[in-house]
Amino acid sequence: STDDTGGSGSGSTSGSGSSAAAGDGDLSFAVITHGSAGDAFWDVVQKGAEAAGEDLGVGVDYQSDGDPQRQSQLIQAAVNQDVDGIVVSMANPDALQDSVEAAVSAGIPVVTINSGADRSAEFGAIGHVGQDETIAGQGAGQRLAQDGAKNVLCVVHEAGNIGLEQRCAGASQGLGSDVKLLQVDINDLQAAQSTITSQLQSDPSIDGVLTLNSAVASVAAAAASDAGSQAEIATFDLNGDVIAAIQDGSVAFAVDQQQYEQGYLPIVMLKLYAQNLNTVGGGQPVLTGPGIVDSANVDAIADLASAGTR
Amino acid sequence: MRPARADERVAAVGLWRRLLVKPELGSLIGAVVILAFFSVQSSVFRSLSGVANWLDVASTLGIMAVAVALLMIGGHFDLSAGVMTGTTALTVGIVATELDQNIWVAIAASLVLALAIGFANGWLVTRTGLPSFIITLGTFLMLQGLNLGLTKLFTGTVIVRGIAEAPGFHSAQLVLASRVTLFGQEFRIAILWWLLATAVASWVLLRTRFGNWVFATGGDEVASRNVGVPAARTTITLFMTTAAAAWLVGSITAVRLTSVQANTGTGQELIYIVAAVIGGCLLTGGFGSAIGAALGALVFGMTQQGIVYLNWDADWFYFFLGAMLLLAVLSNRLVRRYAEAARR
Amino acid sequence: MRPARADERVAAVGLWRRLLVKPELGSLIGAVVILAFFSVQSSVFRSLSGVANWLDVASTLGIMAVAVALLMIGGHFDLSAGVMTGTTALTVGIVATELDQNIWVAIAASLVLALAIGFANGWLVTRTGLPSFIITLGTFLMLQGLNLGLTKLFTGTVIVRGIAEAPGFHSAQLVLASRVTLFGQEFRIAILWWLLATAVASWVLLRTRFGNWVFATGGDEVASRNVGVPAARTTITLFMTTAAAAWLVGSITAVRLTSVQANTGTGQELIYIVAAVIGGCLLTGGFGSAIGAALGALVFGMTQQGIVYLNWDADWFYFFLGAMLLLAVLSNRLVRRYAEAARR
Amino acid sequence: MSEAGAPLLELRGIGKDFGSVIALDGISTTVRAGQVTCVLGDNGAGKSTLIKVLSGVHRPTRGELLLDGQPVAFGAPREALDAGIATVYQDLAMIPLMAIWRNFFLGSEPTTGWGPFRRFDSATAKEVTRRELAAMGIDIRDPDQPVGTLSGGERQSVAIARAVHFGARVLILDEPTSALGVKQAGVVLRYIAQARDRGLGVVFITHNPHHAHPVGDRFLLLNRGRSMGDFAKGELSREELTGMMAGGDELTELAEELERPAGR
Amino acid sequence: MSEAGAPLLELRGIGKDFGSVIALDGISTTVRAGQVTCVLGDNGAGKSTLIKVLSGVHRPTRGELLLDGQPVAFGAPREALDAGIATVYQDLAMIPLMAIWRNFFLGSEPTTGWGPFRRFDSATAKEVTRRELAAMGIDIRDPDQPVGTLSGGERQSVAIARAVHFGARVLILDEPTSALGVKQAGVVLRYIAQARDRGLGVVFITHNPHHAHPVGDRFLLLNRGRSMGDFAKGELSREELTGMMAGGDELTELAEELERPAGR
Ligand SMILES: Nc1ncnc2c1ncn2[C@@H]1O[C@H](COP(=O)(O)OP(=O)(O)OP(=O)(O)O)[C@@H](O)[C@H]1O
Ligand SMILES: Nc1ncnc2c1ncn2[C@@H]1O[C@H](COP(=O)(O)OP(=O)(O)OP(=O)(O)O)[C@@H](O)[C@H]1O
Ligand SMILES: [Mg+2]
Ligand SMILES: [Mg+2]
Repeated sequence: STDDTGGSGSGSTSGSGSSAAAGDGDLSFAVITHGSAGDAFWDVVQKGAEAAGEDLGVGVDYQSDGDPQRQSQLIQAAVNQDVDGIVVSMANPDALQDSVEAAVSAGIPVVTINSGADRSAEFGAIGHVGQDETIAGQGAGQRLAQDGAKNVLCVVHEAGNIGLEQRCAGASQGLGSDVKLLQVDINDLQAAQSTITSQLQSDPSIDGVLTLNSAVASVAAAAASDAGSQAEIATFDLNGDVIAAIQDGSVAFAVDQQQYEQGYLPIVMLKLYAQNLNTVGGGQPVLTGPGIVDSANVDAIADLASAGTR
Repeated sequence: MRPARADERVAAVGLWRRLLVKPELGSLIGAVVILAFFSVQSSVFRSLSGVANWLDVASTLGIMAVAVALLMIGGHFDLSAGVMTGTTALTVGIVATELDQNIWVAIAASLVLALAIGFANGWLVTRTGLPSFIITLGTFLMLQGLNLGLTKLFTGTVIVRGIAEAPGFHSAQLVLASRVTLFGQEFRIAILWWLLATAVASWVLLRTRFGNWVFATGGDEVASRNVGVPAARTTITLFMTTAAAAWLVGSITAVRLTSVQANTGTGQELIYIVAAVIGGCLLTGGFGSAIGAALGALVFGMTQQGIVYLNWDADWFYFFLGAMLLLAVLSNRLVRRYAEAARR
Repeated sequence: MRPARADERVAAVGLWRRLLVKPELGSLIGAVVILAFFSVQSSVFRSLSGVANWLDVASTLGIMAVAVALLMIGGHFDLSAGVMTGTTALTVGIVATELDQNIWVAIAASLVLALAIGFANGWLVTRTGLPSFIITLGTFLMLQGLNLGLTKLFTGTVIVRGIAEAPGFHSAQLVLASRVTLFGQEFRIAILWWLLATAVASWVLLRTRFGNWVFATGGDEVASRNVGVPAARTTITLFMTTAAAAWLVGSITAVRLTSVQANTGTGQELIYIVAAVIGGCLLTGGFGSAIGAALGALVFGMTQQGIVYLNWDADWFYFFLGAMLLLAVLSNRLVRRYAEAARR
Repeated sequence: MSEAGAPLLELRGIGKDFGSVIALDGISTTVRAGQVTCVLGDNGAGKSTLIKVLSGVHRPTRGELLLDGQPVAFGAPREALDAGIATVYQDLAMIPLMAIWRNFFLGSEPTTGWGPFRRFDSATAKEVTRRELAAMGIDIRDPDQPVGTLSGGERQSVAIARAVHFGARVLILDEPTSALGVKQAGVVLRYIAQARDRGLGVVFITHNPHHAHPVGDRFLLLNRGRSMGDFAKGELSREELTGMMAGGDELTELAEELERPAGR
Repeated sequence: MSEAGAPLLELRGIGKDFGSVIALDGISTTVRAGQVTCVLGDNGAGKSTLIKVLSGVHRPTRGELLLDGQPVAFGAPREALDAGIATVYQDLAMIPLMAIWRNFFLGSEPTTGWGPFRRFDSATAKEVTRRELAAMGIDIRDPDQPVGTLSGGERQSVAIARAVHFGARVLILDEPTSALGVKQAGVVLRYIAQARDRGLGVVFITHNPHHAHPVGDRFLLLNRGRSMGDFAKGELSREELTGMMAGGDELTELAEELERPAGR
């Protein structure tokens, strides 16, 4: 994979001349992710990218769509606009291969984020920032196992979403036994609460609940108390409610991928590449997590999470 | 030989059969089939705590379904109904937390906004003559954008939090999100609101002039205008009613969860329509019942929770959900066919 | 004084106005307004590469919109149309990779499956007399569950990969996912399929007996049955046509992306209906056009990409999308009003 | 009641276009209290279009409509109804899925109770519906039956009974007797005479010269959307009227012709 | 053509219920080639229901239907059509949003071209439509006009022209002349006579004794869903027929009564 990186690096050098000539002060980058609109996780990524744009004085345009075909069309649109760099999350690398390679061959440097680390260099990206969802899931599973959970419920809030599936699959690996899946609808949290309650009522042996979204975590905690269950609640991602819940003990811990960095760092990398042809780590993935937030370290980041940057 | 009767052109038909043909009792059959199906297999489902649980799911869905049913009987759709529950909940949250108002002020502001949106929907539909499907799709998309854009503008995140700290919260909680103990089991107060909404809607539909106009406007708008029904006013009122229901559900959501996500309610509009259709509403308008819609919501709620109670594989959740819905409507259909086949 | 004419009861009306009143030309106005709006503001949007990009977005959407328009003219909905594109794409993927078949075998298997589902939808609708909305909602949910459940069963994940390695892939790619160079710009071949689908659908609708039956069944099913139209057969054929369109789109997706996610297509059904309605189809059936639906898809595709080209804030994406759609249908409406107001 | 009385309704040069279709052009006539104005004409002559202009369904494209001598422009049928003009439309304006009694009182529902508990007085409505229909010789099984399942004549009877019940100053009837049996048609003619005698202005459209002649006071003749004249009864002999109706007594000749050739 | 010929259609004890509504009970009659069977009766007597049984719209609840002496059960109107039975329904069975020519040929579209390019021959269809309507005295503006915008009589004419064009063995007409002008009604009566003379069996429903008497060969009298008798023309004097139609010449008396009291 090292030669691949070298190859793509030299391949895009010729193209970068033109984008550098387009004007140093006026760089503009496109960030195209597979998050759905209003998703709490991707909102932090967006915030990171936009903050970097502001800090570095470059333009950042954030777009997202969960459908890989739409995502590839958005990449194509960015290529047509002749941006100076593209940041892409690759939940489904095969589906994006075509359009990412087209961007690279048009001389536009690409940084991949979040998932797809193993294919990034192959497609000609200059770097990857992220944390594979599977590995994050493993972290959560291991921690749950440590806390003594055996029968864990993994609450999927968007059916068939690849990132969420990977988190649950990772959790199974980390836990050492299969987690039990439950489908809820993120857009109807009251029903989600009732559904989790139902599950806990009907299977009292559940001793751990892993939610994949911070908003679901709050209703899961409420559901556990409704059902009179002693299950430990853990979640991915943070928000003010989750911080408060960790502080009062109703949520045990949260897996923090520090996805703010997945937005911020690629912009830095693209700017450095555009102005200086720098790459980071020789194209090796830059890992952003997972970090675990629990009662031990929650107070330190409480304000940051409420502001939406953690 | 039939016995001599007042009118020899009418045959005697048992009460039972006559009841079965009524639309709302038709959907009752669906509900009973689903209830029996899950009750037999899961003791938790039929326990009081289980009942409270699935009634809760049906309640907020049911409030919306009843309003949407009225609108559908009046011949229109409201695709913005789902996202409007989010808009109203977010308004309650933002006014109460970011603008530091008393929660009741926030709830009132939310009502005004909802009625304004409902009015705009109805006015556009009646003025342009365009299908309500496309107009409310426009408002649906716009509200979805507004919900996200404004929430981020006000809070910097995709969630409005801290509603519990607003002044007046406890009284609001009492009215909108408390629990009532019955037979030793706590039930959510939203269930009461649901029953109330169903009763009022049924009364309006069957017993008032306005109800007559709703049926007429949905049945044949031109004909009803020709005999003097104020069709435009009726339509606008119906859209405002749906908006008001969305406001009630949104307020319940905001007060109950104390924090509101920007994408709350998106996609629910279809489920409301489904509940109304299970309850016997025609998509072409002019026919249906409020009680039917409430029962449709019950079918949906029971199915959604029942599948969880049976511990069926979550990957197949939607498969079972679809199969159960078909079971409910087909069994309803079969029984009514039998009832209509009558005395042969 | 009007000039003497063959029939004194008909007034002369300009060609221009006569054209404007046609439904498909009505939606052309919406498309032109949207095209002008974005072209003026974005040079990339109006560049050849930009055109190729938004035509691509419109193409797969358009294939489905045209089929859905036929179904809607015939008086029915198919809520399972969106998820069926996923079902067919997954079938292509699973048969080609997990069952190690030639890709053409996989595509053929997928077609058979699609037609079977379409037949089942149509058969249930005609046999039970239940609204197609509720029947296809059932199949929608069931297919959604099947897509997820079977994909996980076969692959262990929610994604089917490696379609590019299947034998015959290159010929399939040529037919379904290649690019055609025109004026020095590469265009996706799906655009061709879209044009073809529109042409065939238009021809069938306006020039064949079957087309006549479609209008009649949707316009008044009872009346058309009374004069001898095989309404049930027409309905079933329409559902199978929609399924076949979903198969085409699904195959294109599978071959183009070489991997398929289990949630592909979910939620798209509404967009198809929207495109058809923008194109002038009545939700109550009996009226509409295939070209209109294709133009409706174009409006939707242009709007979706245009907002991206203008670099508007993504948080407000849906707001702009909604506003643009309303702009398109309202301008269409205004122009037609003007055309109909005629010679006063 | 005399010709000299001020007209209730007056039409001056009324015309109506539908897009390129000129359905009516330059129609003038008057409707007086206590008189029956018959509108005669071939199929497609524009009779229904004319009465839809009178009842506020269509706005005229040209010309003026005067009510009690004042120019009016009915924006909606409601406004015409409020001015006391009740209409039986040719397509009857019924909601097929709704019960008979609901259709009967549609738009003019009687209410009972106070304030928020004011409700549609369904007992009265059903009672009145049954009574009015019985008076026309229609014995309905059940006022709750949906109008869509009534026979053609039963449905027409409901529409007529409704208009007669609510007509206050002007009663407009567009081919009211077309689907009626001989007995019921007779009742309708009697209704028309009664309304006339009560001082209502009646506009009556029919293709049946046997129906038009006895009750008509004025005859407005339409042909292909234009007026062929507007005659008072005195100006017109019975023979002329029958002639105007495109050979009313041709029918007798026709009868001879239709009998099968002798011997067969 | 004589009474002795085998009947085309025979009804034996036909009955039809809608839920608890008994619309028809115990109806027997025959339809013979070259004869016109008139069905008479009050509004709501069950005439339309009866012809819907004949044309395959309703399956009878009781009784037997024989075609050429063989028991048949039409599952759909298509089957009746294929047996050569064409019907004008009282509600006309038209699709309002569709063009006149499309409605005319609906269900029996003429085609041209081969294989996959076989298409609806619209030129022929428009031509035939215009010709057939002109023959009835209806001058349509444009065969492309939607049926929904036609006048009541124009629409009825389209339905009649269609049935006459496609009727091969039996022609069923449910109040075909109700919305027609005198001239057009005369044409329809002539059509009926022509069809009869060509050897078709005709079933004709009307409320107008002046229409029924000249063409009818048999008279089936219905009352409240029951048969009051089935008479051949010979068994029935003209007076009896008029009496059966609930006082056909009461109308003359009525006319006297309706004239305004002398002196007013
Ligand atoms: N909405 C419309 N659009 C186009 N043409 C119309 C419309 N309404 C009526 N017409 C045409 O106007 C003419 C007059 O129609 P109208 O219904 O007034 O006739 P009529 O005199 O009532 O005939 P009939 O005796 O058959 O009822 C007809 O030729 C009809 O086709
Ligand atoms: N689908 C139905 N459901 C219930 N009752 C019905 C239905 N169809 C018809 N009827 C009733 O059956 C009776 C006979 O109706 P039908 O239409 O046959 O009468 P008709 O003799 O044609 O009358 P008309 O001369 O008024 O057309 C009517 O009283 C009608 O209300
Ligand atoms: Mg008319
Ligand atoms: Mg009848």
